[in-house]
Amino acid sequence: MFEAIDQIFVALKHWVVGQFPAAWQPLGSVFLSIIPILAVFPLLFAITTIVERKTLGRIQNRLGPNRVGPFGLLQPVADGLKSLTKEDIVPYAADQVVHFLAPIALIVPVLLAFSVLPVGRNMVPIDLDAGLLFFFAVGAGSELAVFMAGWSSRNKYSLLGAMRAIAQMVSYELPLILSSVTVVMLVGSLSTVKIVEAQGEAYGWLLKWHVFTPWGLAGFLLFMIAAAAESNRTPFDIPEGESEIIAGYLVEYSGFKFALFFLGEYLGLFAVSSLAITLFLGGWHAPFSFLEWIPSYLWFFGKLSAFIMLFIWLRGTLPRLRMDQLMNLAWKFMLPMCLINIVVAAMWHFTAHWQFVGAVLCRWLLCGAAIGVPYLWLGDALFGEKKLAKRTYRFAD
Amino acid sequence: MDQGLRSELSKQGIFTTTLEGLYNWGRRNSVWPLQFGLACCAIEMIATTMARYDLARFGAEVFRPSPRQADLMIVSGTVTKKMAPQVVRLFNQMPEPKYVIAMGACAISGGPFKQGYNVLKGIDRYIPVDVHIPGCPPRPEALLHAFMTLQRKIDAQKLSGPERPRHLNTDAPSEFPVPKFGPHDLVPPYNPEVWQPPKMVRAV
Amino acid sequence: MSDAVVTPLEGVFAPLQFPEPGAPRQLNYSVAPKMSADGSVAGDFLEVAMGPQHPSTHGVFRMDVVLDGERVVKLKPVFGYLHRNHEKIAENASYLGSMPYTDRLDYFCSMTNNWAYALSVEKLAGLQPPERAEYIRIITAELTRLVNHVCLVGFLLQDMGALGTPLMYAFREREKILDLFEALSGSRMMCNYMRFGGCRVDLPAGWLENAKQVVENFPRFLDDFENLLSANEILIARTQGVGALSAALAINAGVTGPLLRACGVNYDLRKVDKYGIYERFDFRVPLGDHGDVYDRYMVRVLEMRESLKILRHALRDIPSGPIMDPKAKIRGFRPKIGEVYGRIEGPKGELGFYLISDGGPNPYRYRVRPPSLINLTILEDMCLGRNVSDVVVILGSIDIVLGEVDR
Amino acid sequence: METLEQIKGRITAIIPGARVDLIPNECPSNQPSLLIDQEHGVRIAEFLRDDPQLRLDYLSNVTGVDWPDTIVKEKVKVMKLVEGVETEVHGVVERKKQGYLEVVYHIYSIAHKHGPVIVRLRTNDRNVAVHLPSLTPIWRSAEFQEREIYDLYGVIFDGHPDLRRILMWDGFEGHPMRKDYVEPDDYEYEPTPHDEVLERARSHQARNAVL
Repeated sequence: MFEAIDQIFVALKHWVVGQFPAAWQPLGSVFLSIIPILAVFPLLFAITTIVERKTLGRIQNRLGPNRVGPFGLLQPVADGLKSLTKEDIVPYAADQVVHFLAPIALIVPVLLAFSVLPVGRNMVPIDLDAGLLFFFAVGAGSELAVFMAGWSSRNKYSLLGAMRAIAQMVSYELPLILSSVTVVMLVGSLSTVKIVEAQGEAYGWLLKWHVFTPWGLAGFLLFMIAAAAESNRTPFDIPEGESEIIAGYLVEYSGFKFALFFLGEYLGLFAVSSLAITLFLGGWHAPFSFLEWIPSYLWFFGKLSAFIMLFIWLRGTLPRLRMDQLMNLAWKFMLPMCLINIVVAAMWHFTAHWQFVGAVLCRWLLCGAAIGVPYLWLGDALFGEKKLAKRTYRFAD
Repeated sequence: MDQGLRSELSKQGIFTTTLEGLYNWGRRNSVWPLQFGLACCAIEMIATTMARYDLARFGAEVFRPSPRQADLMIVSGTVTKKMAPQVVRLFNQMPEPKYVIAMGACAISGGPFKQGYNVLKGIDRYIPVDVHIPGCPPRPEALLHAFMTLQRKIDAQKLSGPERPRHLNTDAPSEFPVPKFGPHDLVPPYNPEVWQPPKMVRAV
Repeated sequence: MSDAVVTPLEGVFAPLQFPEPGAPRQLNYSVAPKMSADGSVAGDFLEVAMGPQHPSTHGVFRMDVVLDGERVVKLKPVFGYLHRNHEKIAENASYLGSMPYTDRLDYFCSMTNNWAYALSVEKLAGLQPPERAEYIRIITAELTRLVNHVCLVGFLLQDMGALGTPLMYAFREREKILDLFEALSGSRMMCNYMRFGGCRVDLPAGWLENAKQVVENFPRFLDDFENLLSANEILIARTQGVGALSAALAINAGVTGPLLRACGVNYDLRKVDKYGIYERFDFRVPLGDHGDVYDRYMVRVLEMRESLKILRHALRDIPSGPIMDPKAKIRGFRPKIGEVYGRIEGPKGELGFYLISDGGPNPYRYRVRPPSLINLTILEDMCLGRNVSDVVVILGSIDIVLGEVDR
Repeated sequence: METLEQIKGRITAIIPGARVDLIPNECPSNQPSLLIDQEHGVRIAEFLRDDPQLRLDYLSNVTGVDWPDTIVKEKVKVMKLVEGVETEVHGVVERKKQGYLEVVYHIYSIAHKHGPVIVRLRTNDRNVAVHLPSLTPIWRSAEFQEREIYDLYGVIFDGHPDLRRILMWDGFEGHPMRKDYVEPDDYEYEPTPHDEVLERARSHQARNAVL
């Protein structure tokens, strides 16, 4: 029964594909995989915008949109309609072709990235052997799009934004990939499906999610920081820092192209969040074996929603870092930590056969020390020397 | 389709609309103002977006700093002659359909600073204004009222016919001439296509 | 000027050197931008005009910035986009007629502007406000200081990119104080409340209780603010060591208010001039040691706490009595020939009014000493060698209001 | 703090050739000032700043004032032939008093917490000889304020590092804060039946009719 509900979409697809003539079945299968992606994630984007605006409102002591439709739920529809019908301005001095292509170049790779993400048991559009590699390869396309947008607009602010974006995204690509290398080492596969399956085993009733290991926890945190930077979210929203460079690379985009950028950015956020879920949080698995009866896709989207809420929360609370601080963080802190984390993952792997009493505790302490001591030392070396601290103040009468 | 049939259908769970209605509904409910403050009224404009008044309820909290993404320009405060060309240029940079709210006495007529040599006596001398709000500065409630007035105005617009709005009329200009700095005043002192000095009729 | 090559960061911290009189002022550029004949910059530099429409110039202010990458090598402020001819209008209006215009100078702090102007005219005409009026003035002025500082902290965080949340909390508190002002004067922002020799109207019934309530609740909000912000690592990283200003340069450049005190200079007009009845109150002047953005932020936060002390004291001790000097004339007010410079400690710095009377109903010369404008003198010195993000934060920490800068 | 007489005495003793006048102020504020001459302005300012007793390190306020040319009527006794006899007659002679631009500096001491010492500088006339020494090299706080006075009054400060218009645009002509500046006629007067206002309103309407 539970399994049937879990597999209902898979079964549906198989049934529909079965109706096609045999020669058309591969093509039909592809279409039936693409359409849900095109339907679900943009819809999720629409929901996210309204949820974000309402949540930010709550964080900021106010109501948020509540006039358009019931509880303001139709707000994204109105925004979409408005964006669609808005005049599209291409600046006279802009490079017309590149200016036009930039939003497309952003959307397409992001959508491609979703094709290797398993959103449920047996629910992955294509199970590539090098799925993770594919994800990062197409994900790197967004840098190009952002730079195209900033460069072609011929605006000084957009140029600054593009430069910031390219520096930031290239820098954070490295920790992003290196922190996921640990997973590949331990699982022994680049396939996202295999990675999720590897986390399906259980210690008793607790599942073997990677985040429940010292290297996984550290890797997850590093991955999330890099993911926030990669998707330009607070506190790393430097490329479009509104208070500094207006809207960064988006400054000359209007109407639907702007909406496409917005969409692309949120889809990118969903994609890296989904990858974080896949790599470290057990993908579509439940955390406990006795909760496995809940359909796998619900687990996946539940986790994704939690991630989205986390990002909204961060957006509502944190100020922004500065460019040089961001770069320092990436190259002087994140990168060494990722490299150390690879060693820790290896230690965890080679101590897996320890059987004596307290072996698990021993392994945890060992690996925890291996990652924790450099963390403290690096943090002190990076931020301690500048003597940044709360100060005391004198008073004159 | 008349009103009776429409209400009859909606009772049975069928929602009907016209293209015009849908278009105006979308525009009306997603008016993003330009993040652009001029003077004292700008503080009341900010106060309007804050917790007590919360402009966000209407879906208008998305203050875009770039004119390319904005729909509404709230001219909040005194427009000086030095600033007027920039205001007109910003308005020109906004994509159609675009709206202007002249907030406060200064933006309408120069207000208390009317006698100043560097003060523009009303932004409607150069760009078309949709809603004027008097007050010095207007209270946030007044800005909310102006916003709702603008929404009603959008709602009443027709897609075709002689009364169609500016952005659907290919003959109407979308950009307005930017005034130049002269030796003492802006050149021209006003845009005659938008504004004409009122005729004073006085019994002498 | 020394010939030593200075790195950009040292340039910012360089000790003050006085150029020879008449010599063109030299600034410590790390790389001098190559100027072509028409004044534009050639080479690998990017000239950006930040403003007059920019989200964090706090109004219609413009900075012509020359960037090397993102590092500022030249920064010229451009004013005048809100030059509303306040002084010219005031010279053609009666003394009292200028009072509403002073509200619109620094539109966050109408009460202190009123007070500075009233104080100057009182000095000119030899008026003495009665006891109760002095108390009311102190209460409203300190409430104004709270409004200004709390909003400034909000805007500063906004400039740092904290999507409005601190600003919303700040404006929530501001609204409470504005309610008090509205009950008192009938207007939220433009109070137009003080008169020469006293105040316009007496406190309405129940106002003192409401004010006490606000003052009692304010520290809780300040505690929240401090817990959330003052130790926030991103805030510290963005502000400490940014835009540091030496005391000597600050004094020479006429910087006043919290900016000056953040450099460690003990100069608060409430203590120095003892205007009004400030010497009766027990409060302290917080001083910073580094003169950077963080010190300015903290000095303001601490000043709010001191203001609360004054407020508590004043709300407790306020006497009853008249609120206007009986000698004050409303109609036909013509001070004797003479001149006066009166100044008070406004929330942004020394706010002064210089008036010349020729015996007529209008001032012959009416001049505002705008703290915001003069505090901007050192903007370029603080920003050179920093990057664009820092410029925004430094500008935010100076706390300008364009109505006062351009008048 | 020393009185202005003492300061004046010390200035004239230390800086030879300096002319310093004391301008009294009779009104209740009692803020008299020192009028210093243009040639020694910078020297005097430097003295005021660096003198250990004065230490006037903080220039608070710089103000420009316009004193237009005035017609002074003076009663004089003239000898006149009245009916062939030379008699003394009271006559009125109109004399043009040369106007000038004035810059007033309010200087305080943060080190000693005293002040203000008010210093004035005057130009020779209002149109040609409008040069004054800039005190910006002594006190940087004068930088923007002197630019403002240049913009609004037309005083040219010699030695100012960056003397440009500050509030008005670059192509602007004239100095709007001067008493004789004619503002552009670009607004309607309220319809009050007041003679002067009505006249201005009429001329305004006539101008608009031409446009």
